[in-house]
Amino acid sequence: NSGTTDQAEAPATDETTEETTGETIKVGVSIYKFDDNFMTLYREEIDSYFKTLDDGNTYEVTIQDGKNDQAEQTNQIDAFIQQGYDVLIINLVQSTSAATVIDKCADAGIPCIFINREPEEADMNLYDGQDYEGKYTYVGADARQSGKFQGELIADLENKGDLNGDGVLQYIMIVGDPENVDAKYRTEFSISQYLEVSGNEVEKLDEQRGDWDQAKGQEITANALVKFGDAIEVVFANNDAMALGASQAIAAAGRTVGEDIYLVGVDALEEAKQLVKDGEMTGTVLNDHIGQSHTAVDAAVKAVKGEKLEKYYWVDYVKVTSDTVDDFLN
Amino acid sequence: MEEYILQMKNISKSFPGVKALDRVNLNIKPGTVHALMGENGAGKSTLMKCLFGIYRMDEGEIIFNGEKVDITNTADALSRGIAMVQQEQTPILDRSIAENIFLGRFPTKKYGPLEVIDHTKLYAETDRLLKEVNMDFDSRVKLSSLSVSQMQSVEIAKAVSADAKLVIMDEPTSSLTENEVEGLFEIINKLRDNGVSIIYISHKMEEILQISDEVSIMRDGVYVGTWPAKELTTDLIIKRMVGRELTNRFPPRNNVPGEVIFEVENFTSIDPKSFKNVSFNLREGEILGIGGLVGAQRTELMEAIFGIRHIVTGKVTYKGEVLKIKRPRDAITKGIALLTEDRRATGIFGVLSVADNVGIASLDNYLDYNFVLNNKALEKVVNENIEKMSIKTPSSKTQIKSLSGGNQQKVIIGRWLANNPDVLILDEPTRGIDVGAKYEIYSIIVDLAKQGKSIIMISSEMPELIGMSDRIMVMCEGKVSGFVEGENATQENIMSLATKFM
Amino acid sequence: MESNKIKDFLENNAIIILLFALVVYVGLTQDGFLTMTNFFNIASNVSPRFLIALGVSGCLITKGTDLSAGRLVGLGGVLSCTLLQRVDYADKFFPNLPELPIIVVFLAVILLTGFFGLLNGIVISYLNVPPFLTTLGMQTIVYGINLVYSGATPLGGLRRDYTQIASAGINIGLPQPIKYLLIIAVVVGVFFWFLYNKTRHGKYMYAIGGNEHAAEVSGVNTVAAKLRIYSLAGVMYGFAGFLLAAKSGGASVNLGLGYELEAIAACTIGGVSTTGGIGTVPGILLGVLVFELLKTCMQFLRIDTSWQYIVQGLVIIIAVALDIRKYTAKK
Amino acid sequence: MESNKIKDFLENNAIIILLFALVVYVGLTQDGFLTMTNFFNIASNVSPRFLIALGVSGCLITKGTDLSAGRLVGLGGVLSCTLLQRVDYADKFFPNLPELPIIVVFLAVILLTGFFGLLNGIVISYLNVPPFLTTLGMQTIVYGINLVYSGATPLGGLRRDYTQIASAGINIGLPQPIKYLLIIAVVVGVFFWFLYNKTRHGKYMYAIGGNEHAAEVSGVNTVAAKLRIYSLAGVMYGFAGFLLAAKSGGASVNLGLGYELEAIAACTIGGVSTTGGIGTVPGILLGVLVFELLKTCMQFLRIDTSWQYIVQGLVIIIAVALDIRKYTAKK
Ligand SMILES: Nc1ncnc2c1ncn2[C@@H]1O[C@H](COP(=O)(O)OP(=O)(O)OP(=O)(O)O)[C@@H](O)[C@H]1O
Ligand SMILES: Nc1ncnc2c1ncn2[C@@H]1O[C@H](COP(=O)(O)OP(=O)(O)OP(=O)(O)O)[C@@H](O)[C@H]1O
Ligand SMILES: [Mg+2]
Ligand SMILES: [Mg+2]
Repeated sequence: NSGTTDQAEAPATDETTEETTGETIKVGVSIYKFDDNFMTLYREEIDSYFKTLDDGNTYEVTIQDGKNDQAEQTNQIDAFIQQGYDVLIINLVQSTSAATVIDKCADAGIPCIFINREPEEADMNLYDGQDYEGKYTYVGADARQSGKFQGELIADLENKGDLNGDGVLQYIMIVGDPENVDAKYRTEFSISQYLEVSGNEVEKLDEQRGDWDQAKGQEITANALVKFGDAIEVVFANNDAMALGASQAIAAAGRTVGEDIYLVGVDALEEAKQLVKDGEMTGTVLNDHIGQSHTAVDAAVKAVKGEKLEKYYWVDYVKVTSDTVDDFLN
Repeated sequence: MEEYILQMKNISKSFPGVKALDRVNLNIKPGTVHALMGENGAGKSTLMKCLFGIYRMDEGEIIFNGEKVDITNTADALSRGIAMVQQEQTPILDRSIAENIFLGRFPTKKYGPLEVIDHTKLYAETDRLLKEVNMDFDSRVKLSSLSVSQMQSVEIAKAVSADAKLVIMDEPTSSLTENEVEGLFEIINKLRDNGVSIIYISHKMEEILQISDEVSIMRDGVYVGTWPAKELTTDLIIKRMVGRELTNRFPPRNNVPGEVIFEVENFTSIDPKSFKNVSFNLREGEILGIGGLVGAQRTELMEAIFGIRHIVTGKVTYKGEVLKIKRPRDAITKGIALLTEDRRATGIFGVLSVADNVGIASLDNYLDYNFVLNNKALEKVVNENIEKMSIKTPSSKTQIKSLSGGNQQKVIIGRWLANNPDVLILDEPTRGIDVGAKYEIYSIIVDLAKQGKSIIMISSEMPELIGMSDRIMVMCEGKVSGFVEGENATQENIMSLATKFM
Repeated sequence: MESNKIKDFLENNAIIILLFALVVYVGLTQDGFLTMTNFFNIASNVSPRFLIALGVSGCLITKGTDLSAGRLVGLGGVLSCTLLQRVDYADKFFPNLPELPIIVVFLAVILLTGFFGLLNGIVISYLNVPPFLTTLGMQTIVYGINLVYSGATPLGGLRRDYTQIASAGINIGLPQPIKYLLIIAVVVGVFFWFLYNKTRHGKYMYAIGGNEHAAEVSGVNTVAAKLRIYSLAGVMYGFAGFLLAAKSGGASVNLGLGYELEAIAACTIGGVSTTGGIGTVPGILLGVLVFELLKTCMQFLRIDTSWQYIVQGLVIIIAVALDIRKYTAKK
Repeated sequence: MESNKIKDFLENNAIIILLFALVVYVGLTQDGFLTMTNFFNIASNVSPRFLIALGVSGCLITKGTDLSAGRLVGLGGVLSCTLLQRVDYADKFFPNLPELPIIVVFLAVILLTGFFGLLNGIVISYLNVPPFLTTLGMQTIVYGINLVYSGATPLGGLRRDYTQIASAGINIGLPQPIKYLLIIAVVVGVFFWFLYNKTRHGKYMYAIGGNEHAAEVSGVNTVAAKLRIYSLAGVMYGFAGFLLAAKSGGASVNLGLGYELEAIAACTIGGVSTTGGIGTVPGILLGVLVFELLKTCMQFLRIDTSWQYIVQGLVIIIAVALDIRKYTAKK
């Protein structure tokens, strides 16, 4: 149903290679935070994709909520290991804690698939040349790419987003949560890419943190629209929830996306796609949870079967514009 | 008409560790004032609380107005026509007098389906009531701006205005001064004339004999008997209460005042309505009584000396040293102690044990290495004082809030005895304490004086002031109106000084 | 004497003066601040928070608290969204749900959150569990229920007639229509003022906060009063959630996170005593205004977000420290 | 009589019994639960939370509260991490920082958080700002400071000798070494027990909670006592942050978020009275255990996460409702 093709080199699960009929495989998943919109789609897809696997094994999937607290998540991982789980899929709360988790898993000999939040490179190389090499991997999308795509969405417009034609893009940025890498990269690369592609100058009118929250997105945008009025040409939001809030504020201020303002987000939430289709949002970037979750699950299965994993599996983001949005709509 | 408005039969009530009431009987005739007497902890308040629906009795039967009743809560009691003035005041400090009095039965007016409080009526009614109890206060004034005794008057006004058939008064006069007591008696007489019955609890013998028609006596949770007041004398009551004779009300005062050791000069409060230019001194081993009417600012003066209140001028000299007292701790470390007037507000630590309540002011004296508490030594002193004060408590670990009012007072006196100060200031020390125990406390005070400790005692009970003091300082409207030597002291000369500037 | 009066005035109105100074400063230095649009904008932000603060104020005045506020706002918002999506919206939560009358949904929402409030009240007054724990437990439970109900999916595609409640208003000839949100805030505020000052319930509430035992022995049914207070609080949270979702055009389980602390803080800034028995509706409004105006002003002044936290914390403490002087009696 | 005694016993130990039943049930039905590894796992989880709860307990016992706890834990953790990264770590926060002695860093951390605690105490006792607001303001300020300081970058690459504090232990001949974290918890617990029961400070603390006016009049320097209490609390938060960062191998500004509510809840479950004056160290431990054991048990029982919230909320309320019966005076 999703219009994307799996561009990742997903490790295909080859059912003929192993005769593991009837085994019960315990899969432990820890998500950094349950009420994150994107990770909700992601984890649901993990769960349902495991159910569709029919390689004779039964997969018992337990998904835990890291509650956005690394200490809590570490406890959960300890408990998983203690309970003898066969493979872990971990969406770290704090990407810098990867080393600790890898050590724990290596000690227990349990394969570990990191998703969504990328560990430091050094940590990914921790077990090079040792037994545990190839038993842990990172499956994810390159957060820089999502930022770059946002920048391109604007730069690719006919007027390059520069509504007043002064050669400078006046914008406001709604940041997710500064501690999150995605937020950081999207904030940074959306602009750097825009500069690069468009050749225009930029002027940041305002940058506020919206904590990924729709209500905050609305309030920040509403305030900014009062203060800067027509000066604002583009609203960059680190995610769609905040962009949706922004779109409320834009509509309420009597502005029209596409005519006197532009608005981009990331995630391609259903409603965001609708808005893109109706022209109320300039574009969004699909964070391909289907591709990513399937890749992660496939990697997990592969690891359980004793196959060696690559260090990274990359899944691409996809730009969604009014031209392409129909491919993505349900 | 029934013979009794109220019959309580075989009432029993236990608390963990105490049997507070053991098959108690009480019969009250309509239109009479019935005094209920007994030592501290005898169970008077508990019995009344069972009647008023604050406690559930374990067994027994209550017949009120000819009908067997089961009173489960105070709303129930009130609706049946029983009102009560509690021993422990329960004011709502941040609300007006009017709201305090009419809480639970506000006058309302209706606008269709809307029922709105009728403020005009509320304030008018309250003003009328206040006049009845001789208080010239605006009914909108917050309770927190009243003194303890004024709050007590409000409580009384509240109970009286409830249109009850039976009004219970649990030590209503313990924080009233003579004038106010007279006012109260007028009210009681009016009520009695209207056929209302009153159960009156007090430790003040004179009052009992003056106001009551019948007297019931309790001892240790057991009902002793009921007698017409006419047939009783103070000595008889005491005998039946305590179980033995008590010949003297005051112990012989054989302390000998020595040199002046403590001097207060020119104390003036920052509050212009409070004390002004007060100077006095105190000798070693002397008991200095302080007399005056309510509002004479005796309490404020003592609290200021103790560092609780602020002054604009004033100097305290103790043993030749000028003291800088910024907070009570400064005074205490110099050997000065103050038993405060308002037990609930500044006395007891409700949830803490009796032992902790006694020990709290003496911790400095029981430190090993200046740091670790010597709990053993502390415990010993605490237990000594619990015994000395004959505090009636299941154990020293019991929370103080579950003790009877008089016993709480004894605990706090015990606290300052344990602290062993050189100058002990007592503000109404025997409030709520029974006659027997009073004598013991007086003996302790005299003993302390004999050991060379100096005592300042504020008291609104004239006989106590006269019976105990070596010297009496009388205050009026914040100023010292004169001193009376102990042997010359009479009610008359104290009164005339107390009203000197009025 | 004169200088004393001025000092008294400053002391008694510290917060108002502070707020006023802030508004004047920002108004003079920043364009667009002293405009009607901004006024309505701020009013719309204040409105739902004012409702929440009013809801929680009853709990605070009776010496309780309500930590479940934020999560109940979230539940209210999510429930509203699931029931008020466009019929043609692709990702509809209940695909076959017909178009429901808004008022029905509104009632359902406030009934549900009111019910949870009632549960709080029951646990507090019948089981004697301290309000802090009761409502903290309820916070967790409500969040769990919301997760189970919504599956944590973000909800959008709201009907226009629903979102209009938050964005539109009544035209009375002014350059701009008066926002419904503002009208709602005023109406609810007046209702609460009336409730707190003119009804028995209000007096009982203050009495319970002042001295629960005294209220009890004066024949006040404290249990019933608390049940009413917590239920009403629940209703207000649902109401606020309903408005907030309309305002931001969607909701997810995260909606309302942390609003309880903000609301309690706003109440306290506005003079609601943490030790019970004290608090007025105008005070609460003032407290909410402090929070919201400060946020807006900082955004206008383009203060770095990280620094905004520091400033906000400092202002809260300083404002209250100045304000509290009028209560701390000089002895 | 006999049945009465049993009832009394059940009433007085409701929480312990509940906890015991839970452990036995999970132990019998789930593999790996009743093992030494799991014991140490749980002990390591409990340890930092116990420190935080002990810290906040003093504030609660004196009728205060401390909402800045969680953020101070975060600040402590972040500061520790910035100062204890591997010298060769590529993404080092202070690229030129030499290898510092751990003890120096530890002291710096607890001094800093202790200082913020002291500030809380000063504002509360000198400026008379209610503890709730003071510490809420401080929460925001500390978070802002942490954001400014760390630039919100997640910190990793910790030195092994630092992380070992959380993972290693002392070998005393048992199949597994006794974790340092466990030892720390025991030592700190004993220290607090001593402080609360055997020192003047402890008695003063209870007295202030019981009746602050009376305490002052009885010669307690309430200001000094509160300063000590809030400073010590700050120290404990820093300590816990230091350990937590070591335990999770890194930290970010989010560390400790919401820990204050959990700690306060744990204290209250363990019998610390929200109205002051009551609370014991064993009780606090019990309260923390309830929280942590419950979480672990639910994970072992594979309860769906959304439902875990519901169960946790219910258990808190029920446990306290049962437990509170021993305190509520029978009429
Ligand atoms: N709530 C309670 N919990 C436990 N024990 C109580 C409680 N209330 C009263 N008691 C005990 O019951 C006994 C009777 O107390 P009560 O207050 O009735 O005495 P009283 O006669 O009113 O004394 P006083 O003259 O001092 O007021 C005392 O031993 C007291 O300790
Ligand atoms: N002239 C007055 N009229 C009415 N009330 C007054 C007046 N002066 C003082 N008061 C109030 O009466 C209170 C009682 O004063 P204060 O406590 O000093 O009297 P006191 O002589 O110590 O009485 P007690 O012996 O009962 O303690 C004061 O706190 C004040 O609020
Ligand atoms: Mg009594
Ligand atoms: Mg007085």
